[in-house]
Amino acid sequence: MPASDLAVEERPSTSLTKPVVNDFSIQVATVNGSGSQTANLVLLRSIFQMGVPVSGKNLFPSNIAGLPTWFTIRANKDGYIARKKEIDVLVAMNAETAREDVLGLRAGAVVVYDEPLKLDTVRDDLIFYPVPFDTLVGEVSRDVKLRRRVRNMIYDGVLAKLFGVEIDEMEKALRKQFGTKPKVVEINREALDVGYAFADAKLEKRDHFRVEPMEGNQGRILIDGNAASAVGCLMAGVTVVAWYPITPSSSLCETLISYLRRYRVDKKTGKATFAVVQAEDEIAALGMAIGGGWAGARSMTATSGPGISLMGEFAGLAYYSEVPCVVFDVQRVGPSTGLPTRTAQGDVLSTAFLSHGDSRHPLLFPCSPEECFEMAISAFDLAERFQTPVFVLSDLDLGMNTWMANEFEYPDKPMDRGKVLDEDTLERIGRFGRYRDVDGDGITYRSIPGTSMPAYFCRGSGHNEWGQYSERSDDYKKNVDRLTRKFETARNWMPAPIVEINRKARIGIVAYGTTHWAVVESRDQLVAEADLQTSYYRLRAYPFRSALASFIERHDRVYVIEQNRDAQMSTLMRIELRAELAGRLRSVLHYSGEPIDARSITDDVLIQEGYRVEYSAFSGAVPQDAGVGGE
Amino acid sequence: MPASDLAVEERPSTSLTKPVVNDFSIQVATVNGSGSQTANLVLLRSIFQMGVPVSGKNLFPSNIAGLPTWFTIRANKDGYIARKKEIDVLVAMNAETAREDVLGLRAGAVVVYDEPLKLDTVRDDLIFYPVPFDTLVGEVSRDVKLRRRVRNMIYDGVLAKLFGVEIDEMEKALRKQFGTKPKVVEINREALDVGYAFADAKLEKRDHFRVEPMEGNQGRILIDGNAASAVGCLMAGVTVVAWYPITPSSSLCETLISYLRRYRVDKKTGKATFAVVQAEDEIAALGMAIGGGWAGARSMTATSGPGISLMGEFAGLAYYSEVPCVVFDVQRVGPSTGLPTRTAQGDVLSTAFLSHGDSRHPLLFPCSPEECFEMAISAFDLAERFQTPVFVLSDLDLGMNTWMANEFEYPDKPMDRGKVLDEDTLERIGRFGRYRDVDGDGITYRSIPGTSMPAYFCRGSGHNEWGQYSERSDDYKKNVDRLTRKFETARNWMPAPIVEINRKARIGIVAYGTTHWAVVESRDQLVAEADLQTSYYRLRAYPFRSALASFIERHDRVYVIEQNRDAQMSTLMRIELRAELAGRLRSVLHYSGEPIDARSITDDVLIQEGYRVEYSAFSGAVPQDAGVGGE
Amino acid sequence: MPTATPSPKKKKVNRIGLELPIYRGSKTTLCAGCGHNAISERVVDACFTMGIQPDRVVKLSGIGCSSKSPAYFLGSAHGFNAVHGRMPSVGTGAMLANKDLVAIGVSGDGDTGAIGIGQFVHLMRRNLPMVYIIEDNGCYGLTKGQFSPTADVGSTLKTGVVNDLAPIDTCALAIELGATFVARSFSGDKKQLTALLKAALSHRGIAMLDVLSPCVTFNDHEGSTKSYSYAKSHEEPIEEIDFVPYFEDITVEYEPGTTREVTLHDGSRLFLKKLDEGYNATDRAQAMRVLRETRARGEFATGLVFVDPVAEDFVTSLNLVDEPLASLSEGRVRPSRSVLDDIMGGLR
Amino acid sequence: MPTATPSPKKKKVNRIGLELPIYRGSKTTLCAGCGHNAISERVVDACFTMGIQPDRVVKLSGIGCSSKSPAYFLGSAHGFNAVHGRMPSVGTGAMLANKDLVAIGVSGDGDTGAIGIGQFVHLMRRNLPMVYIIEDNGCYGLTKGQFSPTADVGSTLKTGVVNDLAPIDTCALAIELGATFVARSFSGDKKQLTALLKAALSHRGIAMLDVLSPCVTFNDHEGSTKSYSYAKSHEEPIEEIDFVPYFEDITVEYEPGTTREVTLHDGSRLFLKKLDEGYNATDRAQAMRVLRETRARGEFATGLVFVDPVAEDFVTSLNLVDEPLASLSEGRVRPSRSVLDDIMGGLR
Ligand SMILES: Cc1ncc(C[n+]2csc(CCOP(=O)(O)OP(=O)(O)O)c2C)c(N)n1
Ligand SMILES: Cc1ncc(C[n+]2csc(CCOP(=O)(O)OP(=O)(O)O)c2C)c(N)n1
Ligand code: SF4
Ligand code: SF4
Ligand SMILES: [Mg+2]
Ligand SMILES: [Mg+2]
Repeated sequence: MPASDLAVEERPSTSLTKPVVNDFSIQVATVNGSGSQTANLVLLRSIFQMGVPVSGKNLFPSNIAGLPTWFTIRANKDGYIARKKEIDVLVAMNAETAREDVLGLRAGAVVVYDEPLKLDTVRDDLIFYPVPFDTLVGEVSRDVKLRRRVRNMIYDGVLAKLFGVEIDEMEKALRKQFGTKPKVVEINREALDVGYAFADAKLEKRDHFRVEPMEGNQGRILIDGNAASAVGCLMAGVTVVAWYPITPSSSLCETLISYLRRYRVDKKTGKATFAVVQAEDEIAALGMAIGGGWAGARSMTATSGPGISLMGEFAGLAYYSEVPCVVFDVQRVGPSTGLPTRTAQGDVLSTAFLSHGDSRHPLLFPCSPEECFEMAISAFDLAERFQTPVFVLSDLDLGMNTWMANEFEYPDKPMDRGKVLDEDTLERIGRFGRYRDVDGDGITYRSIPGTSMPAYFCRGSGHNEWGQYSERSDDYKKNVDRLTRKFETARNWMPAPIVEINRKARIGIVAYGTTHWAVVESRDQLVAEADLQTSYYRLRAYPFRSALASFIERHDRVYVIEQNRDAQMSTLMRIELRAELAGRLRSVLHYSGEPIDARSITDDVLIQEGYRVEYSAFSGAVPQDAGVGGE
Repeated sequence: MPASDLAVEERPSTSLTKPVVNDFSIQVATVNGSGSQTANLVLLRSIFQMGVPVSGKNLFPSNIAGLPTWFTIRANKDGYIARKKEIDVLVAMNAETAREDVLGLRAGAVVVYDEPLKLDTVRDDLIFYPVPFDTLVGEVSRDVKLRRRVRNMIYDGVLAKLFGVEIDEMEKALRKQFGTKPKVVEINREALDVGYAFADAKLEKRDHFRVEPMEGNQGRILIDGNAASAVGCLMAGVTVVAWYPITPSSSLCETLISYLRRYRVDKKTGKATFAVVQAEDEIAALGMAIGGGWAGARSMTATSGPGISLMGEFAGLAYYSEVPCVVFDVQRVGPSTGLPTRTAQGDVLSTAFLSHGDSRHPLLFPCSPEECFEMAISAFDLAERFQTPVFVLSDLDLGMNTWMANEFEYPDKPMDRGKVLDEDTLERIGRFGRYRDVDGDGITYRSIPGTSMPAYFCRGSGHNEWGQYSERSDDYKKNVDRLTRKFETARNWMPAPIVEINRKARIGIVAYGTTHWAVVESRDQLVAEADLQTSYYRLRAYPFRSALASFIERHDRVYVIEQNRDAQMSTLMRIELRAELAGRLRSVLHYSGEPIDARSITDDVLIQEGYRVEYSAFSGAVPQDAGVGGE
Repeated sequence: MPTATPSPKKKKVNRIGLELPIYRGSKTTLCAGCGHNAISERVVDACFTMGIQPDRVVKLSGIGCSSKSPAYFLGSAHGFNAVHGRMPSVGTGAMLANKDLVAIGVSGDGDTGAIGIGQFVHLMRRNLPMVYIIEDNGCYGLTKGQFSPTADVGSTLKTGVVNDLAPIDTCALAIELGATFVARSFSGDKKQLTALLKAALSHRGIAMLDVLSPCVTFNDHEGSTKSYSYAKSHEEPIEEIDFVPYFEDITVEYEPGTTREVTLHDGSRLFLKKLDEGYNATDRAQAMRVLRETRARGEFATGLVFVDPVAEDFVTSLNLVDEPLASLSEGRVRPSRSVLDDIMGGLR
Repeated sequence: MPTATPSPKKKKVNRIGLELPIYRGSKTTLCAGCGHNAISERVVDACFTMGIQPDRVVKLSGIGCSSKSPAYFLGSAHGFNAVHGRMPSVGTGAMLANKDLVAIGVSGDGDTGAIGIGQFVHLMRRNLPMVYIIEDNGCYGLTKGQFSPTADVGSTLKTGVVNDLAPIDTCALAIELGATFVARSFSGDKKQLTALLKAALSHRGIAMLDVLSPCVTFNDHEGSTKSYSYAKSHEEPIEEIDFVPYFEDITVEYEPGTTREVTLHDGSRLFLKKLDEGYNATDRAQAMRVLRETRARGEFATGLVFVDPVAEDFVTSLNLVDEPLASLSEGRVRPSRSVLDDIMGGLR
């Protein structure tokens, strides 16, 4: 362990002398239901269109209208798109939080604000740009209703002028949003222009942030993870979808429904190649997916934590009676209802062991829209190959925020429907035994109702290899041992980890899902700030591959970085690893509900590595009460 | 690790030369619904009354009538009451299984059988006693209906004569059973006499098993674990019971109801100091227990695996909103419906982490009726002290089988109602904050509805220490960190382990619940057969005490012995232990659905310790098909 | 299975050329005399007579003695013995996967009325094409006799607990929720039950049959409205733990429009009132009224209580392609490369 | 809270000497114009007027916009915002623990009709003493507008999905299940709703109120039976992601026996038919008939639809001691040493 101490300083993302190009974050503080989402997405998209890597994260309350909401855009030429704690530019539209928002900024930050809020009296170490929104909106429209709706577009105009976002890109982005509604585009464009003109005339540029066109985003799209999963399901050929609304998973199914209605209805007959049911609850949703899977459909459901908790009994049934189905869990902050509009990776452990008795489930961990897409497809293949429920653990940050992604690649492999009994197989294996391990891999053949193959009785109670009811010890043991064997077989079929070995590194990092993006940035910080080299193992599935142990073997200490309180993935790892390797594991845990950021990881790792760090590891982007420290 | 190999031989429990006194097992093979339960309990009880340590285990099918059932009585002067694999005496009453039952016996065993079954033709290395039950029952009664019902009592008479069980003890046992029904006692006594007379006249004693009176059972009772838990709940002052029937937990609530109706109804007014509801399902049952706990009652529910799986969402609510309640989980074999009438310890892991998000629950593990009683009382105290659901994990073997136990001791401590807000406390702490940690132990004060203390809003969503709704990161983190602290505090309040340190031992054994009894016997076998000294740590609760680590530290290897496939307790231990200690853990797993036996443990430990053992580790008491080996 | 060596005289076959034994299941493990067994036999009869293709049938159930029944009929059909009270959702999924299947669901009054009432409500409301049989004994047989939500007011358990709650009338509930075929019968009424099952199998939509089916072992309705305690003293000496007596099946036959009293094994009585031949089953309001009135008299109206032969069923309303979704080839369910391009285009 | 420095002119107090503000809750976070807010105000009025002791009240709810309401009334009462659809069981446990509590449950049509229908059925059947309000907007407000089981046939979502399923009539269902107080009202009908709430608070047993409560943000019933699409083209230019307009509360007043058409914020119409003054609410059959008939006309009957003032409630039927179970002292709930001896004696 390095003996030297190190005072880490945040690289200033702004300097007062030279321009900071394509490297800053803008936070828009508004009230939900006020229609700012359009303005924010247009801003995000226009920067994206200029070729600058961006991400957009929405911090919204669990209600429909009237409460504070923060939308943060990070533009970063180096492609760092994780959340960043520091806000460089604040657009303060919400009177209720404005003071606190401003107090939370670092010195030198920029504040664009609604003039009557008089925020310039709060601090004198910031750069203030007051904008008289109410006056300006009068120039756009006389109609009171309309005014309220385009008011937000004005700040886009202001920002365009201030930071050099091309106004035509903004109009293009507007068109993308409101393609079919020219009148809407028109009035919004007017608002943009009004803002732009105002800034041009009245605001003197005093900050150094600039957006400049670059070549960053060829072949890239902007999409949220839920939509990406939806495209994956569409392409996976899902046929039965049963769901129950719950934030943050609802948009997965809703987007999927839109795609299915568009692309999976026979043009000629108007008939659908899919069935979607909004079930009465999550228990029924999984029950329907199981019924569908048993009867041969590619079936799925999507939910979030509370739904997963309700699915326990049915998950055990599917595991033990070996019925394929896919369950998306777009994780949010628990326990219980918790913070339904905040992100977490908190369902890893309870989902891996979901259901009583010796139950165990494969989990997939997408980190990006591309992986949401690909893993959705893999999930169906794996579910049918292993005849078991497969859980895809996304999270709110991935599912509901807007991400850059490479365009998805059309699947190059045909669907894997697994070991479905047909006449040839029946001839080869002789007598059909639903739970008979003919191939020695723990996976048995299944017949599908309604095809004329031999039937069997599917049940959650004890059964022998012929599928008959049995309470015999030997039948029971043989069967559950085979299930263990099947799970072992699954290991090497799961998406492989992405491993980056750094020969100079004594330290390894393990992460999964959305934590990845902060890790990428943090690893660079560790090198830049403390010359700390790291290797990286990005887990993509459970059960783990044996490569995990080899990776840990190569390193003295391995940091498992995750977004939950209880070190859940690390726990799963400890269970499997040889003790000697388990002993090398350290944890970096982030569970504030906001997406993890690089700074938090870097500081935490450095402290654990024995460096002295000036920063406190935890401080959310949402400004914190003064008196309310951590523990 | 010892280098020497060792051929282990089962100590023959019978020899052909000298009598075997008070050390054998009798298995009665019948059909369920045929009324043999009475005869079996009378037999068990009369041996018990003679002062000989006994246990009675019923292996019954998951249906109501007409399927094979085996009842096994083990009498053992040394007090070993775990299941024993070898059967010394078979009473073969079931034509359907008789052949297989006989084939499964070791040479030299005794078979009492229904003459027409002609079992003496099956093997010639056994001692056969044919009994013409149908003829004999004619001597008892002419009434066809009655005949069918007392037929089984005849074998009790036969056994009484053959093995020296005192017939008057049998009558006493009969009276215990049918106290209020003299006619029933009378006709059963007649049947006993007929059997006895027959054996006296027609059977020549050719075996060496004998029951002799001893002084073993002073101050002892016979009881099943569910009844013991029920007595505990009664004494714990439970006031709200909500339940949904499920084997093997139903009898816990049903016995409790009987006790409550008898002892908790005001003699004068006829009014009850308890409320019991048969809920519509387990979700509602836990919901009611939570509502009751929140409103200040001592509330509970009891269920088994499938019920636990359904309770996931509510368990998380109770954890996070901090509502006390007690949940009994009488475990059966899973996953899913599994083998509902077989025993297991398979819900440890899923219950510890029950619910999504970072949820974690205290678990208690009774091993005996005494502990069912005591832990029921502790569970209510702990639930109210820690304001959290407490799970008592019993199992079918403990809950539904008949055990000897020391008479229960009247609770010497008053009830612990935990930190309930009253006027004095309010004055002391100043402003009431439902989730404010005034004492630094993570446990906060709660006010009870309907008392005139300040109210709060109980919720599963985010809240600050004042109990107000909050989505703030800092509030969230502070709160869940306090929950961790509370869980830490709970460690030292949990029932302490029972530890037996053997200074000569290099090897430790960890077990919990009913596994204990086989461990006791196995440790003696290990010494007797291989001179292998062991220390023993009997876990009684989760979270673990720090003593667990110290125990492991003292030993080179520690065997964790449990009745599930996935080494669930060992998993919980690995998560907490330093890697170096985790590395010393080994597992002995038994998951056949039958209670674990000493032989299986001894053999498994010896093999892992490098001895050569002639026995296969797995072979159930239920005879196994020839061609169907385990793995 | 048809024997390999054909027997000399021709066996009786149905319209699709199958013999009766094909429609049987494995040997029952329920108690002798249990009404559930009689119902299984009627399902066998009805399917045989209707010439139902066994390999198109899926048998579904929850958990309970009743829910074991599917193992005892149509042995060559696929079956799914799911979890307690949640079979409707499994059946829904299966029918979506393959709309050509014939779904026969068997549930108990506990499985349906207690833990399963939520899924029952939504199954009725959705009008899923499925025959849904409640084998209704007013108790939880498999867990040894506790009250179910169809237990009579005043029934008493061995613990002394008395049921104070009025029974749920699953027929009235189903009609209120929009079910399109609602019938009630008695397990021992061969003729009526077979006829109703045949009608149910012909109905496209949910066909709900509440079949009173005595539990000979536990449903001892002392003090209940539909029974009287009979010769209890006679029974005393034979009381014994764990003894399940052997009973003969009860069978009844009676004419439309008449009322018939059935004495159950424990001596309790059931009053069945068979609906008139002239009864118009398509009038929802009248159906509700008849149910209410007979119930008030302590009787059970039997027969086809309500039917709506024209309402669209759930699966049809989804306008699915003709081929079952489950067997659509990859080409039909995985959109082409151009579709993905199209989607990507919108996101660039 | 009463101010520390008493104001000069005497404040209006109710019969237990409390002022109105005591009955208020915290500031609402629901949308402006949401019917749920109006209902909270009526609860405040009713409790104030009735002189309900706030510290005897427990407010219970599930999850949804509606289920947030309890935070917005009776701030000094205990509240429990439980899990989605399962509040009835929590309320049941609470009432068992302390039968002196006054339980006010608030649920939504999704919370009650979908995930919670099972607990709803059993709550009604048990006749638990509790005021149970469904804030019924025909959609899932909090999760952004999906259909609930009370959505109208023909309603259309933005995804294009059309609701084909007939709505569940929670009033008819409750009556069928034996509920003893069943009413329907409209959030904007101050007078009727307050009166019904007061009656509900006086009822011992389950008092179920289905209160139509427009969701101004999502329940846009284009094409539904109870609405007509109005001036949709006017609206086009203002359509925008994430914009929730601000609306005024709708209030209506109309006379018993009359029908009133209410135009909702989206232009859809609701037809309310207030029950006659002469209407006899104690006749279950008539209540069901009236519900069915008005429904067939596309109207909602409002008022007290059914009441059974004498039926025993669940808690009473348990014959509990007078003092709440929750506050019984150790001496009353832990039996004496001799009881344990007695039990042990039977097991020796
Ligand atoms: C989740 C769950 N809870 C409880 C049980 C236990 N259980 C099995 S069958 C049954 C009741 C069956 O009653 P019913 O449906 O009426 O069927 P019957 O046996 O009377 O035919 C219960 C409670 C279970 N299997 N699963
Ligand atoms: C188990 C579970 N599933 C889903 C959700 C998500 N959810 C929250 S509120 C709601 C529906 C609310 O609808 P309703 O009860 O009608 O209330 P409204 O918002 O319309 O007033 C849903 C599905 C949840 N919180 N918990
Ligand atoms: S217990 Fe009752 S329901 Fe179950 S099989 Fe026996 S008679 Fe039938
Ligand atoms: S979304 Fe609808 S139900 Fe929810 S608060 Fe707004 S108006 Fe009310
Ligand atoms: Mg039943
Ligand atoms: Mg609603």
